[in-house]
Amino acid sequence: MKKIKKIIFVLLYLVLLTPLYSNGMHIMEGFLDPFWAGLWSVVSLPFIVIGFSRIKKITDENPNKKLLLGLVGAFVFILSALKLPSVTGSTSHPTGIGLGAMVFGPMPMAVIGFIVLIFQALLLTHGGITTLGANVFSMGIVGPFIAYGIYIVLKDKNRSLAVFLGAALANLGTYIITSAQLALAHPDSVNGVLGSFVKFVGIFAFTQIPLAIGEGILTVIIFNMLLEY
Amino acid sequence: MLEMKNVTSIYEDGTVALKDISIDLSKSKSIGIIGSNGAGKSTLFLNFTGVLKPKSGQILFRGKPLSYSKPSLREFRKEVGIVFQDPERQIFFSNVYDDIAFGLRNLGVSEDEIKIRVEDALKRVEAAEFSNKPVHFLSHGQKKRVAIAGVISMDNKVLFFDEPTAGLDPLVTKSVEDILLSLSNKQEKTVVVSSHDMDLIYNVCEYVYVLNQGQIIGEGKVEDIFLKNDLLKSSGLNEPWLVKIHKNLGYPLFKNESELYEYHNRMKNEQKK
Amino acid sequence: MLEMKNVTSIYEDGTVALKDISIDLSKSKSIGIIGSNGAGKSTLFLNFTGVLKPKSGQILFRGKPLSYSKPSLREFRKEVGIVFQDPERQIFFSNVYDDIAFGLRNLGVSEDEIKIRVEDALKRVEAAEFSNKPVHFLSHGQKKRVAIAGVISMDNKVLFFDEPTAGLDPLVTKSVEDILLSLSNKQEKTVVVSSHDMDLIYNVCEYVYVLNQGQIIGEGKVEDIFLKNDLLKSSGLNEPWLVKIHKNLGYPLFKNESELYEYHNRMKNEQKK
Amino acid sequence: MLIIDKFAYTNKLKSINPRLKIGLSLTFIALALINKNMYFFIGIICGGFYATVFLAGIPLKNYMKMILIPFAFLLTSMIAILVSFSSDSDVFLYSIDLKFFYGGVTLIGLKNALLLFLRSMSSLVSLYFLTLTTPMDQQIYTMQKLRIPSLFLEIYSLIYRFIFILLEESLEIYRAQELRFGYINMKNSYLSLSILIKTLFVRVMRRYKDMQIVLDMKLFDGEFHIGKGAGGQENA
Repeated sequence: MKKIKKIIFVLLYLVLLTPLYSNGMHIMEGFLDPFWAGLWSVVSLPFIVIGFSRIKKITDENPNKKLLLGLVGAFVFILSALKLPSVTGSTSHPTGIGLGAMVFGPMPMAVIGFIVLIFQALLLTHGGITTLGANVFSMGIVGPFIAYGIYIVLKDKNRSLAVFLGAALANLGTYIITSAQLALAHPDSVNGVLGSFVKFVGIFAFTQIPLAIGEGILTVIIFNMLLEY
Repeated sequence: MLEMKNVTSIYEDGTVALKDISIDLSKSKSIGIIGSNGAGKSTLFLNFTGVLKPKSGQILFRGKPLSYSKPSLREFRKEVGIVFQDPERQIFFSNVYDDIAFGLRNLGVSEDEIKIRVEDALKRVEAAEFSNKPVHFLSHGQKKRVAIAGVISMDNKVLFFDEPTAGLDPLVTKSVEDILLSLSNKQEKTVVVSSHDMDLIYNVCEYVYVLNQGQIIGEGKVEDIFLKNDLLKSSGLNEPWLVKIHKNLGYPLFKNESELYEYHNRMKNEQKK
Repeated sequence: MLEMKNVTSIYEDGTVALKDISIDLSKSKSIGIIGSNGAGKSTLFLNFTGVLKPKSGQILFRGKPLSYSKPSLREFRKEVGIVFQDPERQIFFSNVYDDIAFGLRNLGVSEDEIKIRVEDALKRVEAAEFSNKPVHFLSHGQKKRVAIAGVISMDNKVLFFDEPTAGLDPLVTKSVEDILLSLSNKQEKTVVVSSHDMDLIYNVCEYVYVLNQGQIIGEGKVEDIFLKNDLLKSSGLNEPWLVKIHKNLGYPLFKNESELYEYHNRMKNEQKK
Repeated sequence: MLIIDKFAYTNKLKSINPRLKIGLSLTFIALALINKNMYFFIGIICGGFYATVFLAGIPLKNYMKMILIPFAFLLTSMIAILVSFSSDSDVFLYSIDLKFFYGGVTLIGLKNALLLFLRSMSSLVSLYFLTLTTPMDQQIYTMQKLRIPSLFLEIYSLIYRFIFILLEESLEIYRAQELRFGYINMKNSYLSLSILIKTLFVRVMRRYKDMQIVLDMKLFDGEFHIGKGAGGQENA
């Protein structure tokens, strides 16, 4: 029982670290040309492959874990469909891809993130098939790693702050990576990639910064709630 | 007070969930909605509480069409509450008191007032003795009563109950029946119950609507409705046993079993004489 | 064939869930376990199916104590199946066919054989007409039938049903009743049912155990058990209506309503003569 | 609940060979990616629209609503691509003076934006044809034929199954909260949403525990066998 409680606690933990991304940050179908679509897929591929082999090891040891991965994946998908109350009135997307990284390791969660992003593309039209590689990189890999890293570094100093920063900065990190991906694919006609990057960062800042803060707050509340439980 | 007029409700994909439904909740203080799984009872409740907006037709509240703006829905829901089937999905706190107080706190009611109302609600559902146990230690029946308390603490005028006794044992079922009866008789609430348990409907409700495939195919006093064999058959329902013995054994129709037994004993004594 | 001897089961937190329970499933082909919410029915089933290991006492299968090693449990479960209350927790596939075939495929049965057995199971639960819809489009009653089909396709000797009719409408309840009756009468299975619906227990079971706070406080033929007022009262249960009219109106005790009506008509005709 | 999924199982092209539907859609998405000809884009958009609305019978109103889903992203990005800044107003077709520099639209920017818009719309329309006409079990079956590893497909199928269970649960919890005024202001919205996520999570863990018991009872041998034989796949 103690062990289960520990696992639950650890899982909860990650829900809290779960970055929330805005709906607006999924790069839509057809938005990247073949070169960039391919490049980001190649970049994400090793994470998926390594993650997949970790999952295989986990499920070979205990096949019931397939069930857990299925449940966690569905949970992450549901979080991504929930609307976050936001100051700007826009709705956001808690994509809990970081969830479970502690139980399964961050690598396997890239695979879960990958599957969830496929379902988002197919069932919700958030993102797309050709832009999957780019979206996996920003949301399934960079986001969770930032959240995980910040949390590990800061948790002993101030847990709430660690949770808040982990969630908020993961969100911001994802948004900056996505902006960079967009800028690289669509350089500004006058100022090139850098000019384009500044524009994307600027224009998405309107929704992303309040959302990042909102997500940080939400995550802290849930975190404390789960600690009580 | 609350009325549905020619309401048609359509799912997002175009399937018709409710078709031209008119229901007047002022017909009685205790109204039953019966129908098979998938007949549309839940959708009906969601339309009545303003959660879903009908495709056509109207919900009339105090004679005026319901407005779906946030502030008016908010006022509306101070008068109308709903208890869903699964208590696990409507209890949010591990502490019974906090859970019952949830709605009141959201409305900004003072803690003194909250205390009075929560304790009153606890008493009414007979939950006082387990009110300081953590929720996850409670049995299914106890959780159900907490969920009911959470809604009646709001002191709404109209209360909807979706399958209030599903999964409950006979004793708890009886206590839920008593709560429903006391709400409609003593507290002057309008109680609307949907259930598959025909005995419950018969014991608790005065007026009944029969829903079948999204349409009202019958309505009337509970004693009349359950006498209509064809109606029950076509909607996949059956009779309460008191109706069965009336129909098949020739007893008068009684509203509850003690009346039946009294009658039986009286007749026996008369025969002896 | 399957028997529980002096079983005591204890929760992780130390609470006694079952106390010195002995149940012999060879007493009848259809056995009912009744008791209020929290009486220990689910824990009893989990002990019977080898999911939980009793603290003391034994489960005897074909006269031998159950061994809890993985391979022997596997052999054991080829003979013993269970349908849990919530169908959503026992359906793993979106495709009805794949879900029903799941257990058989785990056993390595050939696809040809699987096809025959799945189609047979579909027919027996009357699910053929919705078997090519994805599970998430099915109603609660339909999902329930898929869950039942998944278990009966395994052709186990002993089948446990935990609250098989909870939340189902009268029509589907009737069809589940028919499935249970045909399993025990025609298929020669031992069917063990736990339920709060006393009418269901009365209609379907021959032999009944009464469970109260983890102990067996009564057992016997269904007609005898339901005549014991004190027993029912102390365990928070009530009588099936056929028993009620026997006790209170002086009718003979009938096993189902059509017998009662026949008797009534016969008596009426005789009086006329 | 998920409208795209619902239409996939009820549309008029449901029983067409999934390999054909998926092959066609993916081909057009690929063609849209490498194409630069405006008329070709317009052709794909019109063709995809016709096939989805008229052949598959997806209601126009629902279809248009779905097309609008990615527009928040599309429009924001279009503005970013369209508008440039420079100290020299000559590079622009049209510009306004922003005191320190000029902001405006260049010919290349305009052309790029227009092409990008058409390309995204073409790909979107093609993707919609796939998702709206091909039920998920057909998609999984096709992936199986393409030799996607079975472990991946097992987890994929389980996630798909559980999405609907959790979706219904979260919706019910949300409604119960909403009816008790859980979302009437920002502060309690955050609290209610946290409670919702917590409740859902706790229930997910309970479900995992319960379902493992069922797996044992069903003699789980370590593999979730998907789409092996008859049933559901006959028309695939």
